[in-house]
Amino acid sequence: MTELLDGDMAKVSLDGVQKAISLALVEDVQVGDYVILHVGYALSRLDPEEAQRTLELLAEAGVGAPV
Amino acid sequence: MTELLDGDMAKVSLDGVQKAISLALVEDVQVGDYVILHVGYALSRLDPEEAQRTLELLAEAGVGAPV
Amino acid sequence: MNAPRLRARKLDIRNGHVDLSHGAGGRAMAQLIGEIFAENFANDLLAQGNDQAVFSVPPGRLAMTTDGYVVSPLFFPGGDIGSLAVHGTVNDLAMAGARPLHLSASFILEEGFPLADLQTIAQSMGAAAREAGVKIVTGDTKVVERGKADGVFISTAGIGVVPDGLDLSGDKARPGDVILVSGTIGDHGVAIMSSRENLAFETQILSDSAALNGLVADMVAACGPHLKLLRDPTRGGIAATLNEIAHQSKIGLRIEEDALPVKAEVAAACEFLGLDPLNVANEGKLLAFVAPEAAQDLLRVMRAHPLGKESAIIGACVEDPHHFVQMRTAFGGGRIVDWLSGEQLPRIC
Amino acid sequence: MNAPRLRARKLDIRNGHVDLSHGAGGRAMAQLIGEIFAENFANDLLAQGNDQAVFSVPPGRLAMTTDGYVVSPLFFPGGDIGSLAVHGTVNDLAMAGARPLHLSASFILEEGFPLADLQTIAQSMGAAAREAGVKIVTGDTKVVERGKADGVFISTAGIGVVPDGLDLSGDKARPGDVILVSGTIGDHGVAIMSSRENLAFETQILSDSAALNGLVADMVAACGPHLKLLRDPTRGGIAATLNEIAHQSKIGLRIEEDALPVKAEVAAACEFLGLDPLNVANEGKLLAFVAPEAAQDLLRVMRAHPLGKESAIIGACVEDPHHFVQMRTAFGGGRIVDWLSGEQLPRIC
Amino acid sequence: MKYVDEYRDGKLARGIAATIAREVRPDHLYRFMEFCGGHTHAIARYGLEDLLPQNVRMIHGPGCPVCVLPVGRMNDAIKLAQQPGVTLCTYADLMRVPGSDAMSLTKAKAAGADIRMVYSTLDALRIAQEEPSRRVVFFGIGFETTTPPSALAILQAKQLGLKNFSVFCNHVLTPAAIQAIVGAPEGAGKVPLDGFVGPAHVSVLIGTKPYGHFAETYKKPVVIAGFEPLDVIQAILMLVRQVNDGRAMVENEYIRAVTPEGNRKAQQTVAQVFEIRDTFEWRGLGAVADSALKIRAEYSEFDAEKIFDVTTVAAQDNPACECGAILRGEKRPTDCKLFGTVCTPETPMGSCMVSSEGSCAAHWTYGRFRDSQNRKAS
Amino acid sequence: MKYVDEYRDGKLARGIAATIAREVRPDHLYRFMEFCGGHTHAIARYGLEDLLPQNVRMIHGPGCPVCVLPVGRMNDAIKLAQQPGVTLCTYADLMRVPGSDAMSLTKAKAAGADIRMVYSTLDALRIAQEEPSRRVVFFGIGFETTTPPSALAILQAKQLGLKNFSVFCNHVLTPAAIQAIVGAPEGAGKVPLDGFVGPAHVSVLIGTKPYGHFAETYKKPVVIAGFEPLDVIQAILMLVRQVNDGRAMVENEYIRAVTPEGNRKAQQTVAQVFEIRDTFEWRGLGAVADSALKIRAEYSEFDAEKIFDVTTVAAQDNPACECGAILRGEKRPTDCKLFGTVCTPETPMGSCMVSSEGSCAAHWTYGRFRDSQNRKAS
Ligand code: SF4
Ligand code: SF4
Ligand SMILES: [Mg+2]
Ligand SMILES: [Mg+2]
Ligand SMILES: [Mg+2]
Ligand SMILES: [Mg+2]
Ligand SMILES: [Mg+2]
Ligand SMILES: [Mg+2]
Ligand SMILES: [Mg+2]
Ligand SMILES: [Mg+2]
Ligand SMILES: [Mg+2]
Ligand SMILES: [Mg+2]
Repeated sequence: MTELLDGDMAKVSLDGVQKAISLALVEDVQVGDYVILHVGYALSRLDPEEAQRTLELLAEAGVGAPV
Repeated sequence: MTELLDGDMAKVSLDGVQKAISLALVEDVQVGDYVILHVGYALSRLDPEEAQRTLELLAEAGVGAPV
Repeated sequence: MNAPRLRARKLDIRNGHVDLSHGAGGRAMAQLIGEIFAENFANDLLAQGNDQAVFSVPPGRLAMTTDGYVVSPLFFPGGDIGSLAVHGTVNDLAMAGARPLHLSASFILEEGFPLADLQTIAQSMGAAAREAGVKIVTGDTKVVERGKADGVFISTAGIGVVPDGLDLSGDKARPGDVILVSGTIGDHGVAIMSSRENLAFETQILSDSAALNGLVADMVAACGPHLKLLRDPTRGGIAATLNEIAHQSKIGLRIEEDALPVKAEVAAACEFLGLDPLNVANEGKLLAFVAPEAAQDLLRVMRAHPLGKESAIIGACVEDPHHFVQMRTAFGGGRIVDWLSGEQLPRIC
Repeated sequence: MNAPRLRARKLDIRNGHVDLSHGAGGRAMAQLIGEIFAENFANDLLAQGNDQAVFSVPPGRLAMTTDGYVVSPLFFPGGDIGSLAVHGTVNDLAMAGARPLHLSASFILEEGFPLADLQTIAQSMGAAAREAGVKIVTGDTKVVERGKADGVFISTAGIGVVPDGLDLSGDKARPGDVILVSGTIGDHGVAIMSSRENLAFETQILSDSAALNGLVADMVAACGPHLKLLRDPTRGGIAATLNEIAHQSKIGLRIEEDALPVKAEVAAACEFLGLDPLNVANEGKLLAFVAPEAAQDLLRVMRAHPLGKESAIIGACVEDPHHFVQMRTAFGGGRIVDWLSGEQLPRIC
Repeated sequence: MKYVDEYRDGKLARGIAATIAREVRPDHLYRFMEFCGGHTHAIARYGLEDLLPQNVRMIHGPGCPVCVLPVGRMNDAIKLAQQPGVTLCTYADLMRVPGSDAMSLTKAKAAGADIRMVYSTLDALRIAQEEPSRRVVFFGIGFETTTPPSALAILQAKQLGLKNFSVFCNHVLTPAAIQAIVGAPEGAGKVPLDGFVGPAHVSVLIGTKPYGHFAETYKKPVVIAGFEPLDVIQAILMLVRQVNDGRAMVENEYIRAVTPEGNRKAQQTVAQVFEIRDTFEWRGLGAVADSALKIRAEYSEFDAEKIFDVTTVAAQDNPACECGAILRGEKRPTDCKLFGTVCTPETPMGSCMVSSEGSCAAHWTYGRFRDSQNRKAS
Repeated sequence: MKYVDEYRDGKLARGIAATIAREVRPDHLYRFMEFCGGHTHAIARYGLEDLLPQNVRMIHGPGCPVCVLPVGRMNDAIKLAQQPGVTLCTYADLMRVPGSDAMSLTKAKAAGADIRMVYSTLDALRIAQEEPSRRVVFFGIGFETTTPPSALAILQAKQLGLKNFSVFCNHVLTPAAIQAIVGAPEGAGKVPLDGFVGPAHVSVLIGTKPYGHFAETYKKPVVIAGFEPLDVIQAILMLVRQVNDGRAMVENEYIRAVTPEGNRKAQQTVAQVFEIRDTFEWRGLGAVADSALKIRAEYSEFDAEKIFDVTTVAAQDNPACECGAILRGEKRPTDCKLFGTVCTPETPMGSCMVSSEGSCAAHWTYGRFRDSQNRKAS
């Protein structure tokens, strides 16, 4: 999310593409946060620490020789 | 005029072309009569005897050697 | 026009409608093209399913033309937008003295257009092309949302080959040249107007829509070197075409009202509508400008062709710095024949 | 396109609108054509003011194509309907290996369309034609009532000459042939979508709309005998084009997702819209099928051209009775690449 | 075409022309005004001038309804058409008539106004019925001939209970206009006239009687004539004979359609719906008392002037346009500097260049080849 | 693309696949149901099957909202769209879903109905504001994820005082559907399942807690997973491990977005506007108690079912269509005789061939090349 707009709207950005979305369903989202989107609404904040932890788990899970 | 239609309308015919017109402004027009038309309305019956008389007058008027 | 064979169910031509998927570049479009266009235009080049056709052409210069067809209503007495789209473009080639070879067809369809009507139009195009001896070798289909078009628009382009030695062009008429018309004027425009509901009139008049390349071939064979120019008097009628030529050739024209072939029914319809048959469109007529010494020969040849039976000499070219088209009226006076600048006629092509 | 010189006042291009008289075949139409089209397309053949153009063509077989352009919005990042109408038709000629020569242009205008916009479009068409080395030699203009079209539709047709010995066609690919793409995919479709209000997203992506005949000339010069076919993946994206070719050539295709050039911004826009870049339109890209021994040479030649800098080998042809287009995903699994049959994208061409 | 072709016969025309040529006094310049635009059109369309002797000159009158509508009223119509929800129905003739600032209905339509060309008031009524969400205004103009259909439309709208139909009434009266011409104070501008070719269709409606006054009081012969060219040339012969005989009477060449009383039913219909306006502005004639109609108060729910609160602001014609003087018969189209250069039917500067009944349009469309001949001759 | 590309990494995928291959017991057939259509799509789109051992089989669940909507409700929507003055706003997915008699919204639109595809309820609200003369109906379908926007739309419409906006509510509940599957009586049709890949977005809304019941009561492992392919393969590994360990718990692979409680604000918004329906018909599952939402009486002015008096008539699926059994996990697309012959995405016979999340569509679009490989292999 890159910018708060009027009327509970916000601008999100992904690799240079910007889109206006609604924040009406979430609380406490800040500029700089990543959000989960669905039909034009943010459904929740994405937790960067948990995301990092998941990636580590994924990497761990794949340890061992590829088949 | 070739045919009376509903709602004070009638069909007129000229050399095979038919058109629906309104009779709302004239009285006593019969199938077979010729009418004077303007913006979709019959304005009056055309008097066939007077028409004939006019043609005779026109022919008379032109008697004499053409210039 | 790519029409790979697919196993999908056949189009429901009887009850179906064009929808946006028919223009989206997917299977639905391929199916529409395959079952309606490829089927009715049946020819090898189109069947190849490429985005273009490649073919050899006989020697000679090439003529190329295009026209868009937006006629309303789409179906009218004596034809429909499909036959018109073939005739109009074939005629523009023929007017250069060209033998028409191949056509392209670009369709813009409105969402909701009945497939049955599209099928009728494609059949009529196919038949008109076969009759004129041309092939529709490449095409394109777009679909726009309801309310963004008017049923169907067709743009055809065509190419043909002009025999060497023939050089017909609008600037070639000279004082003394004789003007011929190949038949009665105004039939197409009146047929269209009679099928427009709000004009509320009825006639038996059929559009004259026809391909003139056969007639032109006879004319070229008989009088080629004497022919100066040909043009089909479509939108704007012969009044517009005569004025165009007067300006292109920088001459004046003089015609005789008495010499103009006009059907009684067309004259009557024009009387009702306050129109002049000179301004009414034709789709199967041509104006020919020919050196005076060949005028009678040309008239004979034209009258010998089924599409030129009522041909007539209607006037001649004169010097005139004003490039006026003048007409001696049947009544005996003189007048100018001008482009129509009055209010608009219905879409007639 | 008859444009006799008249003394009338100039068109009010800044503030005026198209009205029905501009399509009626009279002086107003001649003026519109003269001041907007003839002016911007400036060439001898068009200036003659005939209903067709007549010209000589160099030896070789002829290629002919047509496309209708109904893109919405008419002006989009990287182009407009005018440049698109030139590029698209030039490209369809180039895909046959033809040198494009002449175009025709048929305009269907909606009453009320701003003359200033029409002027911009005509300028853009003229510039695109000059850049591609083609002339718009003949044309037609129709005007339909407000609400019967969507601003302006353009149908262009084109002809070009195919050098002897070159025979590119959709049915010519054989197992083993290598598939190349000339650059990043999906740019045009995303540029159009980003300019549609209701999608409410913004990008810096420009349409890739461009004439590819220069690139093709280089490719033909270097690898002519080894080239099997070329096609520009427009509507339906490379997915549609690959499927068309698989069906026409009766083979299967195998491509690698990792090999596909996709701009990050295009990938992100597709993510937002739930689209696959494979299904998104291009207007300045081509797919080339070439014998394996010439694939590297061809890649080098393509990359050397400004419009092919990001060319890539994306796959190869295989035997497959099902004519499947299969892709190894970047994730490691296999999938089919199918025609899009989902709901409709905005009008992208 | 029965009752049409007979009256366009070239052979008869030459005969009558010969008689006129024989009967005119070489020393007299015969100046006849054809009041009606219909006659103006017929004269130009059939090249009638070529059949008349040099000393019989036709002067075009103010009987072209499109021509006499002043710019202010045209502006009103354009403004009406631009109101949201309004569909203006108009006869096609009015589309290109310039209002102020070179605006016109054609341009307003191209810029988005909902304007429909209709052939008849019946079309306008149908539109109102079919599209109840539109406020349909019929742009009513014309003389006694086009007034009855407007009256009927209002009566029918009332009967149908239409709430979305109204008429913008600009109907005008022929006798008042003739009166303005013959009754104009003598002076620089006043045209000397030897007689009138009287209206065809208008006379079908009003009969021959209303013209008696002009024959009696002003000693101007009036010959009512049909719209076919033989009607006109015959009327000219009859006028020549009245002048030669020193008579001034109302004669009726158009006896096949015109009676002394006119069409009573139509007259009653008009009287039911309309009443006389105190004054009305005419292009060329200025404000003329009792020269136009307005909708009676009891039908005000169908009166666009009331509904949309139209208050006409007098507006200037293009100052270089000579329409006014031409409509009074003082000048000819070629006297106008704009004729054929800036002003053509495609880019008309005045209303006379629009309607096919307008003097400038008729001369441009049919007659302008004579200008160069005349120039050569002189 | 941050937080996207990382979860599509092929190298990591091969690693996890290798781990799965190492850890599965060769003698056990692992049958996991991915409840969500989003997962079904990801599995097909990324060719995940090619990475899994033969004895790990994914079974598609009823979590495609388009697929489970019964024909009767589809007919209702088509009928609504055909009412004069109605503008039906719908997510694009629904356009091609067949109702009775091979009708669909696409066909209704082509035949004249005013149907607009929207990306968001916000678009529908905008249309209602911009076109006050249209009666705008939003076709609300979907699970817990798409419900809150519908609730918000109604609240906003109320706030704006819109009189021309309503929602045709078909929102359904995920736990009820899972319950219907795990709680189905044992018998011929019942699919043996080793566990569930739990919803991604739905769980963002409802949290992890509602799945506890299935783990505890029915001993079915549930692993909530994101929609990216690595999320799914990781969830599969986690399920394999639970099965191997004899565990049955709710685990959360999607910790970056899913919390135990879910999105409270969204839950409250939904509760304010909607309440639970006694029963609702699901394609495949039949009537399921307490499985859907309806609009509360206090918002009935925005309830299309009330305004337009919708009374759903139960209607038959195409009898040859196996969507029902496929949605229950009993059959696969290729078990249907119509698959790929009569039924394709262009001419779908059942809803599963329409949505990109439907099993039949996903298999047709991405996976059908395996059928001929399998045939060759066997
Ligand atoms: S030529 Fe034009 S400007 Fe001159 S008087 Fe006639 S209408 Fe007016
Ligand atoms: S293939 Fe078609 S008909 Fe068969 S189950 Fe799937 S959707 Fe139904
Ligand atoms: Mg042409
Ligand atoms: Mg033409
Ligand atoms: Mg194409
Ligand atoms: Mg339409
Ligand atoms: Mg022509
Ligand atoms: Mg093409
Ligand atoms: Mg193309
Ligand atoms: Mg043309
Ligand atoms: Mg529009
Ligand atoms: Mg192409």
